[in-house]
Amino acid sequence: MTTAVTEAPAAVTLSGVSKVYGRGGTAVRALDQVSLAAAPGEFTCLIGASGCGKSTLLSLVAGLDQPTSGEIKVGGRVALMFQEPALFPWLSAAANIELALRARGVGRAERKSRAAELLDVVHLSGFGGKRPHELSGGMRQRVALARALAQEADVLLMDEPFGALDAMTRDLLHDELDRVCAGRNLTVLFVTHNVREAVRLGDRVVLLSSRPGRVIAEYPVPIQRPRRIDATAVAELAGTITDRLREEVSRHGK
Amino acid sequence: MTTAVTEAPAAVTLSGVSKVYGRGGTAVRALDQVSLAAAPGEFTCLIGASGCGKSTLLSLVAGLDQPTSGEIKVGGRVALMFQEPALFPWLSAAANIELALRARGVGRAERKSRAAELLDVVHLSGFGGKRPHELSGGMRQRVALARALAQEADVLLMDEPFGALDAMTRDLLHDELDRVCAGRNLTVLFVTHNVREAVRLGDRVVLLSSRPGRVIAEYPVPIQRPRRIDATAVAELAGTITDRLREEVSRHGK
Amino acid sequence: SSASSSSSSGATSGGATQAAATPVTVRLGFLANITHAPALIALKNGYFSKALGSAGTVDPTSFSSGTQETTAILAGQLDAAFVGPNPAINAWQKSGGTAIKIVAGAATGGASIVVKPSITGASQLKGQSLATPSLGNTQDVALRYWLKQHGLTTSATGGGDVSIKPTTPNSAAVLEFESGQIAGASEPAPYDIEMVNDGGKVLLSEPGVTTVLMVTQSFLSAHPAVVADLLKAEIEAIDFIKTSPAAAQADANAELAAYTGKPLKASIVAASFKEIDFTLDPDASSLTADAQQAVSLGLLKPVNLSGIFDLAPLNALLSADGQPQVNS
Amino acid sequence: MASSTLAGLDALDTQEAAPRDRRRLAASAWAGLWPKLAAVALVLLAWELVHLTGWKKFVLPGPGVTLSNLWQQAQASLLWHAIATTLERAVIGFALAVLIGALVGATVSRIRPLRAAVGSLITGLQTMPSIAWFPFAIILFGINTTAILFVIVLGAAPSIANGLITGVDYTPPLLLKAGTLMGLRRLSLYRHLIMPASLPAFVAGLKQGWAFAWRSLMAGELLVIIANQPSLGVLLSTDQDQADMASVVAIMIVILVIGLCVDNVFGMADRAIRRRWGLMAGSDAA
Amino acid sequence: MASSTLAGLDALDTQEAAPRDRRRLAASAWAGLWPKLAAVALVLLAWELVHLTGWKKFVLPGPGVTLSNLWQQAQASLLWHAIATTLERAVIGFALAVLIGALVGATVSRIRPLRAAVGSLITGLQTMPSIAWFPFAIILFGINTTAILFVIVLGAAPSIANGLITGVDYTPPLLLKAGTLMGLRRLSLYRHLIMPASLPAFVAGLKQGWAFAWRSLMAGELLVIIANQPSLGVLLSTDQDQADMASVVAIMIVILVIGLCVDNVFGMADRAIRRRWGLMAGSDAA
Ligand SMILES: Nc1ncnc2c1ncn2[C@@H]1O[C@H](COP(=O)(O)OP(=O)(O)OP(=O)(O)O)[C@@H](O)[C@H]1O
Ligand SMILES: Nc1ncnc2c1ncn2[C@@H]1O[C@H](COP(=O)(O)OP(=O)(O)OP(=O)(O)O)[C@@H](O)[C@H]1O
Ligand SMILES: [Mg+2]
Ligand SMILES: [Mg+2]
Repeated sequence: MTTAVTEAPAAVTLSGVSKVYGRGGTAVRALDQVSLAAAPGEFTCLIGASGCGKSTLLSLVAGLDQPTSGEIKVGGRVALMFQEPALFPWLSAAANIELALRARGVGRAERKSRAAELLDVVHLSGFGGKRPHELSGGMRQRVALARALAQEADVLLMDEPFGALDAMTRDLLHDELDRVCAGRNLTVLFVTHNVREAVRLGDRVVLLSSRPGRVIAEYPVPIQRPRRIDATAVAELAGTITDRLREEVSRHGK
Repeated sequence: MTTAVTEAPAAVTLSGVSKVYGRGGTAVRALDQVSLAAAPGEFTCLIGASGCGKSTLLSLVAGLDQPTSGEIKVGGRVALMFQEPALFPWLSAAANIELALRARGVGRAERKSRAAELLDVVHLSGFGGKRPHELSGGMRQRVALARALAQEADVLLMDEPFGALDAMTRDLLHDELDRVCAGRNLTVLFVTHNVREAVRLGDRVVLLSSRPGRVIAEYPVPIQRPRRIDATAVAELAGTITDRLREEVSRHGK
Repeated sequence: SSASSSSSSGATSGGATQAAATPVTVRLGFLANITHAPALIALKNGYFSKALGSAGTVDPTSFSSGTQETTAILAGQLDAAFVGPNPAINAWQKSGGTAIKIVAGAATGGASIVVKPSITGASQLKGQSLATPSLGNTQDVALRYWLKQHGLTTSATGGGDVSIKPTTPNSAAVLEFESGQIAGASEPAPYDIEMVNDGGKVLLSEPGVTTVLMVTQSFLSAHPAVVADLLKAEIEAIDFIKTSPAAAQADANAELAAYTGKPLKASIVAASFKEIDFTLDPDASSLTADAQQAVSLGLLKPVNLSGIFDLAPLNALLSADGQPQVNS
Repeated sequence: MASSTLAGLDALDTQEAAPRDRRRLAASAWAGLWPKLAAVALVLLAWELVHLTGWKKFVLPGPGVTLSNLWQQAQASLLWHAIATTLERAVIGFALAVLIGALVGATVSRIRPLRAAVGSLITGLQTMPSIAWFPFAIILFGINTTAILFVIVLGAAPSIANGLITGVDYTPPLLLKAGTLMGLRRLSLYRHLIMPASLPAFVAGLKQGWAFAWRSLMAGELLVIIANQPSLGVLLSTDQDQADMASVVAIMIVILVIGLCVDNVFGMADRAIRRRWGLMAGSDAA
Repeated sequence: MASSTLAGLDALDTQEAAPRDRRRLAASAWAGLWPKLAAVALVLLAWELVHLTGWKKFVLPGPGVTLSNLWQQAQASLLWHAIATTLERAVIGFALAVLIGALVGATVSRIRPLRAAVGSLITGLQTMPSIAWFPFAIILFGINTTAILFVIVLGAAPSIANGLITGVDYTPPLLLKAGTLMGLRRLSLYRHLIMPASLPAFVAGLKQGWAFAWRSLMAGELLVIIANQPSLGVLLSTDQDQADMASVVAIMIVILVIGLCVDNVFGMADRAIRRRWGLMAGSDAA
């Protein structure tokens, strides 16, 4: 796992990573020879069709599963925001966040105030006392985001973090995320279905092909920050990427 | 619950419906005096900020919960596609769909073929044998859609059904949904965060205010079908609605 | 089905002739226990079937406690049973004297108080703990009464001068004695023998009846001839014990093994047979004495035992055989 | 339409939508009470009817005799003393069993070779009848309360350990992954994630463990009889020995009532968990 | 980095990533076996050591004597006969208990007044020692195998019912809602939704039920002693009666081994469920 020697001190390196689930006739090849490197502090967005292996890729990077072949190197601590909220149902929203702080060794008093701060970041102040089942879908997702931020990892993996949010809330959180990334040298792998969102946030957009996932194109995003999602430059690049994606889909069949 | 006499034979009628969760100091007013009627065969899209009570509204209409005050009338059988996939983990994708058919009394042989057909509709043929945990997030959502369609209800309630799907797959499913609705006199209540999607699909778009949810505006969609999500007319109306939404959010706080 | 056959024929108080017409199944209870040797030997050697002939068959059931036999006989699940005197008294008392009759004895003696060798008299038992099989059973009453006679008090809850611990199963008492946790115990054979083998000393060989044969009154009145046949078989078994003790011991042990899986050590059986007097005499006086002792110790509600014995059938057989009569 | 859809769910709820006022509260208390009272009345009626037919009348006492027997016993101190002794032993033994069972369960579920080695042994031990342990109890501890506690612990600890192991096994892998990635390790992973996640199964295990503890205790009490310290196990067996069925049934009623009370405690814990987790439909209604 | 993150999870998995070839398969079988062998060896060693010190040597047999005793018993037919008798009773009794327990559990968990009325009673019954039922078994069934089965059912059915009720209580409300809206009603709701959803808790209940059944059986076998039909319960008590501690321990080993085998059956069922539900990490690896 750690034998590969890469020239650049990339925060995340995947070299020829494949992942096959199951075996025999029903085996599913989720990833096929994916090579990808993210420099420290880089914000990489991953885009691909449903079921192309994006979540699989993140879980491999997080070390939750082993690749069938290929190598993965990760420099630093990893936090993963799952596609589902994955909150602990027996803890309130605030306690969920506090637990992440506690695991990092943050003291009791500071935990309280940090959790309140983070709830504020995701626009949920006042909901700290609610349990996950008392929150709406989008609220749960935001608590999960706050929890992921609380881990203050070096590498942040995010799996469709804003999928269940309305456009306004999402825009606000885009700004917050920008702020967090600028403050620390955070490496982000960000999965989304929203091409504009990818362009709005990313330093680079990586396109994955449909099953099995393979890197088919990479687009650096040269647009100056701060960006707005409805900016023309964003729309233009998003259009280019969408066209490429559409082409890929039509080639690969539905 | 069934005392209200409405003049038009609406498929779904809500009159002055409020819903309060919990009580005392921590009570949350999720819906406030919502009145809404959907004619048989009408496709109504609901749009609102995260946590404004959309899911609550659907679960009240489905009869899964009782309103704190107000009345709800529903004509016909109801199917609800939850915000989470809510698939049965012990059944394969196909078996999940077949169970819905079975509950309707469809015979064994027909169940098999209908399930295969529905899997095809959601572009998942070949995945019928997989269990939910072997599917990606977007795939699960599509199986849930197939299962909801299998119920052949008179009123179909859908809670962000396409939130976890990439643009291409979503477009394909929009077309499928159009086809299904045209074929039967299906009344649909459709929750989404994507204003364009709402305009693409709906006969009418209803805007809900932030907590507590209240109807603040209704937009009929006069655009000729078949529609395309990137058509100018769709983009225009979506722009209008988004502006109104933005205004609402900015008035209601951060 | 056997229940109905016996009780329905009980309505017509017929004699041996009628019983011969419809074969009767005698549901017979006993304990898989050395003190029930006459039953074991009669079963092993087919004495019951021989005596009954075409009149019927015996359906034997082995129990692990006399209380269960009492329950079964009162519930109409048994017609006859070899039991200890206490369960018999219980069956009599619970039914207000309507359910059973004792028709014969089977064994007397065969229980003793065994203590540590250092103890030589009752006075040394003060402050010690002794085990018994269960509160109010024959050995329990005997021990308490003996202590009382020697001026030592006991109580049902284990208090008093000497602490009495009813201990189930009996083997636990043996183990407790062996590991030095009690000073002794009042136990029936073969447990008292085992304690002696473990270095204990017999302080008192308890006299008195140990096993009797009781039958239900309805069965007795319906099938007197069949009851006589049961008695014949028992007489034959006891004769066999008297005439060829070694063979009788082997037979009893073999039958015991059929129920418990494993035979006892031959030496233990021999020692037990030596200690027990197998006799048809139910020792009526000891039974009433036993009951009176229990009453005086507060372990039994006062009970009128007159009429509990019906020894006429036995005496008829004995006199026909030219043997001395037993009295109640 | 909508309300008919609810009928099925309704029957599954354990709690009605929370009442809005006092009258509703009383109504809900009554809703919990009347079925119990009805059940007791029904049982008594059936019992009395059977008794009136005279069926097995020598061995089956009627409800009248039994209840007056129970009443008399309740007047005297013996029964209360016995209940106190037995309950004290049960509580101490159960507490020990919980401690040991939880420790063993946590250790075994966590360390793979240990689980392979002794995992199955836990159920094996559970199937060992209490009576088999008597010789060891006597040899190791002598005739004192410790011997009883030994029998209780051997009876109850396995279920408690098994409950915990089941809970650990059924901890959702997603939460486990989330916890590990958060940096929860070893003890803190246990304390903050696995323990709470397995709480429902653990409580179920505790409930079963209590039953095992109690039954082992009933058997074990026959082993250790302490002067002037009556216990329910001894009372039950003495009454049986003396064929005093009215007293036997009276003691059984006492045991049943204690069992009911304990079940209610576990039931409360269970409902608290379910409410907390949002597993109880209707609990969120205004 | 990443691999260290896994260490915690790894220890929790019950199954390694599926081996890719024969050698790996053998290795995984070995991984399951060696801890068991090591545990047995360790116990024997400790036992022998205790024995060598001569501690309580009159009552505690050494492993040598015990194992040779077991070996001798295994040569004769008695032990096998006893095992066969006892196992047959256990299986029949358990099957009956499962039937009755599942029926009662399904009914009680579904009908609210019934649950309020008799829900707690189930645990109450569970705490009733087997010995208390003996008189009733005799009164109702006489002295035959039915009486034993009665005792087994009363011992085991409550846990099975309780397991099912727990399972029903912990059925995720979301799935319940989905099922009801689909139109699943009454029986079909049970069959297609609640039963499968409560399967894990039900299996846990079955496991506990087996332990209760077995222990009740061990006690109940003393109730009905049939000529030339030895049973483990009777053998155990006979050996105790005869103070034959080597045989006692030998029979205990037999009981333990049967318990282990049964646990393995339940373990397999449990793993099958968890694999099916995707609750077993590592099960999806290639
Ligand atoms: N545990 C598993 N067992 C078997 N197959 C799996 C498993 N997890 C994922 N897969 C398969 O791997 C493929 C990729 O899944 P993955 O979840 O990575 O997709 P994704 O790109 O995240 O899709 P989505 O956008 O829908 O979330 C899918 O075909 C899925 O069926
Ligand atoms: N079971 C519950 N108990 C308490 N409060 C609840 C419960 N369910 C929802 N709420 C509250 O009701 C409000 C509306 O929730 P709802 O799920 O209807 O929102 P939503 O519009 O669907 O949001 P989203 O777009 O994020 O899914 C939220 O403030 C939420 O906290
Ligand atoms: Mg995914
Ligand atoms: Mg929602």
